[in-house]
Amino acid sequence: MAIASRNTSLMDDIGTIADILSVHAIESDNIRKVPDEIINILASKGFFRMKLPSELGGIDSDILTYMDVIEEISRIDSSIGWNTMIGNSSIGWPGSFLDDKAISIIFKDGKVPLASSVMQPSGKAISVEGGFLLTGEWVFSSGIDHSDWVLAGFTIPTEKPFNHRIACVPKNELRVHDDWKVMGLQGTGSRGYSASNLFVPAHFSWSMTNDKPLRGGPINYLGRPGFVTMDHAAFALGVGKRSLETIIEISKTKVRGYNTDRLHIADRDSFKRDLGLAQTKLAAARALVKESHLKAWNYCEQKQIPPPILQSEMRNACVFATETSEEVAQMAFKYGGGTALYLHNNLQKYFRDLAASAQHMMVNASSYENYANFLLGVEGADPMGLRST
Amino acid sequence: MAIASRNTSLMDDIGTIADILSVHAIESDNIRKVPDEIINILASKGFFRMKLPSELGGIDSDILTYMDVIEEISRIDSSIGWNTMIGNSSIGWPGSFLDDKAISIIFKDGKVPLASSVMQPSGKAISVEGGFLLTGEWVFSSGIDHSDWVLAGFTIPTEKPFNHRIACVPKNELRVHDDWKVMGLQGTGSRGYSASNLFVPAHFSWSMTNDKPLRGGPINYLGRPGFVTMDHAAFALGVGKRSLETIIEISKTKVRGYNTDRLHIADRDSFKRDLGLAQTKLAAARALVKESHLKAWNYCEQKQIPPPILQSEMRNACVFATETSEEVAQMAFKYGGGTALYLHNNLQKYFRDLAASAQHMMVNASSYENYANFLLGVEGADPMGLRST
Amino acid sequence: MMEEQTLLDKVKELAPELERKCADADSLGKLPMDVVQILRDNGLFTMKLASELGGIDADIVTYMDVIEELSRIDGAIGWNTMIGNSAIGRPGAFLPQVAINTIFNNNEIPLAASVPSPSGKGVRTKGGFILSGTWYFSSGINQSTWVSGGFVVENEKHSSPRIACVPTSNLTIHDNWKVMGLKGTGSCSYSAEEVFVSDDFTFPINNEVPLRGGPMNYLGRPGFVTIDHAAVALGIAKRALETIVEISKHKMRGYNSDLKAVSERGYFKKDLGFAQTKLAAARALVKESHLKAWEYTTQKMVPPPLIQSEMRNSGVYATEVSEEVTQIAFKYGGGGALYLDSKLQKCYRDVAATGQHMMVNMSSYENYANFLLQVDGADAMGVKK
Amino acid sequence: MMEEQTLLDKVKELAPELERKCADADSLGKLPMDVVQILRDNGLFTMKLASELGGIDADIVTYMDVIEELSRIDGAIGWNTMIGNSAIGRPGAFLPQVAINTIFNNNEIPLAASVPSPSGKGVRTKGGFILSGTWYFSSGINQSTWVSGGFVVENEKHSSPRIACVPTSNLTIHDNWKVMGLKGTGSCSYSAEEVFVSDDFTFPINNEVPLRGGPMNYLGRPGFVTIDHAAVALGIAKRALETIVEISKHKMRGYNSDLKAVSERGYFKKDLGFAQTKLAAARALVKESHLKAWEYTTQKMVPPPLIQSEMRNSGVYATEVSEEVTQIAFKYGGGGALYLDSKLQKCYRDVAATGQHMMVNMSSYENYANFLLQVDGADAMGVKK
Repeated sequence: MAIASRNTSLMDDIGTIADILSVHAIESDNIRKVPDEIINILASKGFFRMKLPSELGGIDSDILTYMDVIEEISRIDSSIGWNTMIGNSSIGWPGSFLDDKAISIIFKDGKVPLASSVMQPSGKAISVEGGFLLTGEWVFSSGIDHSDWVLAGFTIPTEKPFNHRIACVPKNELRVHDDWKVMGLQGTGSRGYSASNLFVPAHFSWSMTNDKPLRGGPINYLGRPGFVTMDHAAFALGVGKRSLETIIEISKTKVRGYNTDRLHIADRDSFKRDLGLAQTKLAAARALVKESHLKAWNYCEQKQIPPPILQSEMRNACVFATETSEEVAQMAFKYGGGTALYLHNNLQKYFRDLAASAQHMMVNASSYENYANFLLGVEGADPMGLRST
Repeated sequence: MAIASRNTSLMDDIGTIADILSVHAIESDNIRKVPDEIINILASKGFFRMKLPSELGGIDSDILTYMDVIEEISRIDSSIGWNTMIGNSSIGWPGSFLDDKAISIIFKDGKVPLASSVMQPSGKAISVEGGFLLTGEWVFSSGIDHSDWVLAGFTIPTEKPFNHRIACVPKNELRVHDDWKVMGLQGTGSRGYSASNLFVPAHFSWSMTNDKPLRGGPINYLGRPGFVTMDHAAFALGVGKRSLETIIEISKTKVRGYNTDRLHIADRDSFKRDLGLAQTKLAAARALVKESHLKAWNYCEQKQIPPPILQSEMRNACVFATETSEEVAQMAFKYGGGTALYLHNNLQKYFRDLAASAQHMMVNASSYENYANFLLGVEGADPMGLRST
Repeated sequence: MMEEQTLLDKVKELAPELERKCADADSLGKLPMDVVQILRDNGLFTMKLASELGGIDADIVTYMDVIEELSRIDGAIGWNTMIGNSAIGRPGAFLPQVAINTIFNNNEIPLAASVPSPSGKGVRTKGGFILSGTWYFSSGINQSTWVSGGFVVENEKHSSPRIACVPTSNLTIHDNWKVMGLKGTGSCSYSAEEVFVSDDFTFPINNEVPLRGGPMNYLGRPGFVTIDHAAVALGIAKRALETIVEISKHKMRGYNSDLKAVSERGYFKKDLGFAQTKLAAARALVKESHLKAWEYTTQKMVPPPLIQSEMRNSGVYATEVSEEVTQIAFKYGGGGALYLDSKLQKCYRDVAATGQHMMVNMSSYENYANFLLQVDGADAMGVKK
Repeated sequence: MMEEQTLLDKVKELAPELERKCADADSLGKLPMDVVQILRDNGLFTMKLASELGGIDADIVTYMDVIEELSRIDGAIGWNTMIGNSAIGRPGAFLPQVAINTIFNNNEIPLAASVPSPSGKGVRTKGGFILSGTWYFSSGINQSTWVSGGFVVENEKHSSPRIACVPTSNLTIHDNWKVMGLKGTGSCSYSAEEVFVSDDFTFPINNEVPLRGGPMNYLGRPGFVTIDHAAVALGIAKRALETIVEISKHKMRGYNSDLKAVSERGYFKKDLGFAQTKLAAARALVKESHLKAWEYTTQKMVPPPLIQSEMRNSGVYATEVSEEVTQIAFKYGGGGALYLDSKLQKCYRDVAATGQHMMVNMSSYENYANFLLQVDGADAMGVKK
């Protein structure tokens, strides 16, 4: 279980910037993205380089530290936590999968750019000499405003079997849409973008289906969906944790309704039962995320990609963590009563942000169905429900 | 909404025999059927003739009275309630669907026999001159020991489209199995039976798929599954109600665990919340059963069989009532603590009997899926998931 | 019943227009004036108002159906209509005639708002009270001309709190309705600073016997408003289900290769059928318990405490179930349901907001259990006698 | 860890034999003697016993795995094994040497039963106590030679309740284990009527520092037994899932024309995948919280109150989740799951019975919340200091 070297200094670093991170929650929602100032601080402290190979100036973080960091930043501010996790994968992936020719351009002069991504293969391409012509529309690209490069999932319709390809494209070659008008995760700047017959050189793309990482530490061997499952889990767990912390504080002074005993919420044993159960549920969900991802880490440390059933378990743990966090945040929101409706009350923000995060395809409940295919010994079982043909 | 004439005297009659009905709960479980004495009392008071056409000496009960009676008897004793509801349908059906020739034999000398039934088409038959040769094995035939006649569902494999037929057979022509060794509904004597190439005259059978009632009041027009949905619902609601009554009494004197305040369960507000919610849930489930079945009754009073979507709503209401009663009984059982484990404690009996009743095909959760087909406008939607082809 | 049936039909007819005109309510932070005007022109704020004052004195089923349908169109419309009805219906039933003459000047029915919980204080003075305080969540106050607010009488511990009916112009409205759900209801706070209110414009909050009006005004407390909360939540949830039924037919979920529409998936069907059933059960209970109460009110009797508790409980349960059902629908909407132009997210936020109202707080179950356990002094609101 | 891993492997090897021989336990009302013998021969009652006394002094993960596996085979086997372990392990760790010499005569390890809750009374007399009382739920007492029972000291309000270790032959066993679940555990009541117990055969119930034994004996209260309850429930639920996975492959549900096996239905799959995940999460929490405690015990420290509460809570949650999961499996078993030869109904009844134990009562959440809310005197069992 022990992980050789943990980069615990990252957690210490969060402590030093926690105050700055925590003041922008409402502003992020208002401007519909995380303020530049915050992104710059995170970037300068290395918080976008945790999944990046050390060969390229990355941290090559161990998995527990990574999870702890994302959870803690999300606990401090949900918008920032979300953008941090997306930012890490978005640069970690090309850093690990693209060849040196592309790397020398993207990481020009050894600088680490910021990136965003939509991995779902919403685009279609045709092969041309030296690359592809890419067309499509992608939605939900968190942090794209701050990014220099953007990853876009695509397929070549004529290609069989199914091959999930990713293109790495300079942001300024894309049309970014002003469409991020949403009910939750408002502060994450997750705008959509589109391209029409955009030329992508072949070496600026790779295949999620077939390729293996060319560089990087164990974290780059997590595979798909394992490379991002702990991200979603850690985000949800951090926000869920914060919801409970918040209602614990509020409950000590808040009286609800006409109850003539005028008890504080904290003194009511029905609240206590809900609170104790919520904290326990959240802890169980977290324990499973940790357990399944540590199991995967054993493979990664030997440069092996964890097998499909373990991928499915990682994804499931992450779905369950998301659902549980939502439930917990909802419980906290309920006890917040009417005052929790106001936009300056964070309970409603956690509630909305978690509800929004749970709409992400990665944490869809169909994951359970896919997992059951493994349990039932169905041939071609796949964590994402992909068909092998 | 008003029902012209309600046979309220039936409810009064229960009052006069409630004491006798309520003493046999454990004995029924031990002998694995309701004692003869009880069956005789019920029969003599007309409690098996509520669905029987008045032409044959039946009561032709209105639907609300019927539901109230089954609920109340089930509240008094779950085994008796279950057998009463099965007994009513089992004689009501042939009384309404068979032709006069068969009727004159079954209701010989104007006497009303007792019957049991397994409607599921577990049997197969071949046509021969004047009738069928019936072979098969049927399970879960509640009250068969007390019965003179038994209904058995069957199909003729060569017949297309699907035709759900029922045979009415003298019990002594069947082999009754000693297989009722179960975890719940133990006291209902629901033994299985079998037949091998048993000749059934054609006029001792009818088709559930195609035939219409030949006699009887509105209750015989409820159709399939409407003819039995309120039975299952009323049973579950009665037992659920009794669970709550029981825990209410127990809670007033019982102290659980090490709680140093030594509060009675009844004084704990977490119990109160569970109790208030449980009673409300149960009332909601009941209100829906009533509402949907009264809607159906409007059709029946005009000798029309309620349309498929309404059949689906009736069944759904009954599934929901069953699930809700189970949930409520489980809540009550939980608060009963360790002492609720003993066989002389009724909380465990309600818990087991409801769990067992919920395994009946009629109240399977797939009902929701079938209902959704109506909501989605899927062609060929059917309350039981039958395919039209 | 004939006439009121017409009312529901009328609302159904108005539905497309109302929905279209209400599109900006969320960003406005209140109902657009032309929506209010349509509601008013059709008498939809007068369903609880005594017929003596030109009101409809609606029966309770019609009232429930209409509020539910308005909420199905838009949560904010339903919410503001139900608040508007109580806000004018209650003073219309309980205020002395002299106040009525002023408020219903020239037989016109004004728009009203109200916050019954006694958040203010009144100091007794000659002929009335000097009223001060701040009241929260006063839906529709911006369009109102009269506001009813609860207050306690200073230094009179044992006298009942009262309701004061005050011209909106005498009050300060706070522009603080910046919220996550029911944004379009304009439920701003307001305050009064030593405003004189004549005795005639007040009545004890616990008054039970109305001076005018039909059965509706005998519903008592909390029965007078429990149907309101239930109907709004049920209407929103109904809309959420309608919406996901439509969406599910062409939405493909899952990753790439599973080509089924959501509507074809077995577990979606089970969830959908279950949700519709659970919602129907909650609705049936609301109707049943309020019809039970109605039998009293039609005989000019206020329903007893246990029935009050059952009415409130049915409202709480209906609200919780509506939230659950809406959440199921929302889930199946996927990423597309996040965008502000999606009806699903609006239903999701709105129904969550309805659930935060004190009237539908789950402590209601505890209060109800006190009846079941025969605890002395059981009360629907948990108020000690 | 090597040696203990062998223990789990051994149990897995014994599984078919144990299950076969245990088939009649429900009708017997207790474990068949040959089942007990196999468990004993393989040292499975000595996992918590000090190695000084010939015990295994197992590590906590091995212990959990073994109890879980035994419960997977049969709920009653798992239950009796865990009770048997505590029943001999605790006196082995806490009793003075003179009692040990008697109980472990010729270095043999006797079978024991125990009911720690202080249901009896002891009157102080010269050199010991006169013990009387009735104790409930004494699993496996029929096969035991020693029984530990809790008692309060008469007229000594402020002294700690104690545990008395008494030969079974001095007690009256009541044949009252007629129950709906865990039938095969023989958890009869017993009583004592003025039985003399020497001081040396008693110890204060709150003793924390053991006289012998490994880290297990430092787990404290309730930590010493929380893993037990969790492991039994988890094992039963695991079996329920295994069973429904098999059944689902050939069971056709629904009426007549839908020819899909249960295993092919989307909503079954979702329920199954969800159930397995939820169960795994509960298990992961049990392991995590008990490993946290283990770090203290390996340094001969008793885990502090908050961790005690977390251990208990993990057990409560694991039990509730196991019940839920078992119920899901049972549901999909349909009518066939009703018959007494169906493993599903046995799992269903057994896991429901485990949930009734006071140790896993949901009031644990309330007690835990007291820690979260920093209430003075928070305690894992709700005991006031």
